[in-house]
Amino acid sequence: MRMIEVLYFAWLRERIGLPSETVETAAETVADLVEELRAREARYALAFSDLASLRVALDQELTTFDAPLKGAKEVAFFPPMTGG
Amino acid sequence: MRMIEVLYFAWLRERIGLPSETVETAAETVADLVEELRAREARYALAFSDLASLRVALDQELTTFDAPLKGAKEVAFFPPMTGG
Amino acid sequence: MVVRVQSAPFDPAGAIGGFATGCKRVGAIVTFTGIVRDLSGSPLKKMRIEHYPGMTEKAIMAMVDTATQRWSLRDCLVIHRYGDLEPGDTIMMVATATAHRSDAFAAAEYLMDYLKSRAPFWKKEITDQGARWVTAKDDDEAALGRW
Amino acid sequence: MVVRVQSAPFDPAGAIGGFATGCKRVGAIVTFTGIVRDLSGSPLKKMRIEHYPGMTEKAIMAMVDTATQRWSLRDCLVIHRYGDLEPGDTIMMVATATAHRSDAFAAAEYLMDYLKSRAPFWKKEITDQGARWVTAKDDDEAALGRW
Repeated sequence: MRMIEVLYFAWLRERIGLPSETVETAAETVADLVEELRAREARYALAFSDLASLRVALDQELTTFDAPLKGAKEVAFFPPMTGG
Repeated sequence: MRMIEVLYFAWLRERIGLPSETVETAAETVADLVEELRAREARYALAFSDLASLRVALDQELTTFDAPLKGAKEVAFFPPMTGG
Repeated sequence: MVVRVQSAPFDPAGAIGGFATGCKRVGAIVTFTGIVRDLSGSPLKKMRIEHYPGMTEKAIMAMVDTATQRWSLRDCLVIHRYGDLEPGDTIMMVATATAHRSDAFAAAEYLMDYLKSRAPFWKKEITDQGARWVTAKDDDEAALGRW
Repeated sequence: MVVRVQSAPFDPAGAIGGFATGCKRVGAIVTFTGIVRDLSGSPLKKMRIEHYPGMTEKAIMAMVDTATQRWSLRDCLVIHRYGDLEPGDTIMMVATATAHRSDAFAAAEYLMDYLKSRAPFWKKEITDQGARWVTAKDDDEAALGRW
């Protein structure tokens, strides 16, 4: 088990109800971490119900849900970006 | 026979030695007019030796050498444009 | 190469003037300015832009580095706002300076396409009827394919 | 829609600022600024630009009309200088204002391609070694094919 900082943005932040939290996890991959979060509470299960509509960054680099967490300190979940 | 204003630009103006002149012509087309000009003097023949390197406008509209002069008041000859 | 992510308003003409003055031996400068406008049916009151501090700057700088290599940029400026904006406010701007015009255009379009879909910003439209998150367009994602 | 053909220098940032201020209900503004630079081997002293008064304005206005129709331009500004310019001087600028960014880019690139090859300007480079007329590039003519 180790600690990781988890960040939420945009409607994901609103559905989960907080912008970030420190999570204790045994997850090997981003997808494993999502499973752990989904199992916590209904609002997480709802927020993460459709991964195709979400993006993820590990230590501020975009990645995919099958990426290993390795030594990442920060994982961020958010909807597709709408900059510019 | 009728009168038409003939304009020259860029290196064509330099080779012919004047920016414009009023010409009396019986030409039906631009190409006919070029033939008349070529027949005048060596500097015209030289300046108009390669029509592929020249462009023409009739009354300030780009056109082609086979265009009829019709009632045009002004014909301009010049090399390919280099604006922008 | 300058990237600024800020909540403060800025004057695009002033930024363009400063950018151009700093450019030496350049033949072409292209700028893009994005402005808040009414997109939705009911009149827009505010455009609220959320971002991911830290990642935003890194992501944009990586795009700028790629553009610099690929189109031989002599200089580049990106400014992007976050926070609450109103219709008519400038959201962001990009400026590129190159020797040749086609490179300046290509680099500016590349940066715009990537800023749209790969820089961590999220827009929320606030109207009298309520608020809604702007959804990413398939077109914007598809636009990345041309690079 | 404003077209200015002039010998006087102008400040592109000021022109862009004025243009942007006058644009209402616009989402995107693209600008292009062309600057005199050293193209030839020996250092450029002057760039002399000749034009065809009367036809120049008509030709550019026709391009602007076409661009306005094709890309739904809300506004457009073209300024092009003639006469003697020095390295670093601004030759010309184009600004386009639209609802959507891709239209603003396309219209600005179209106008630039057409100004290069269809507006009656001719450039002459003056160096210590003498003067030579800039020759039109095959690439510039070919660029028209994409529109």
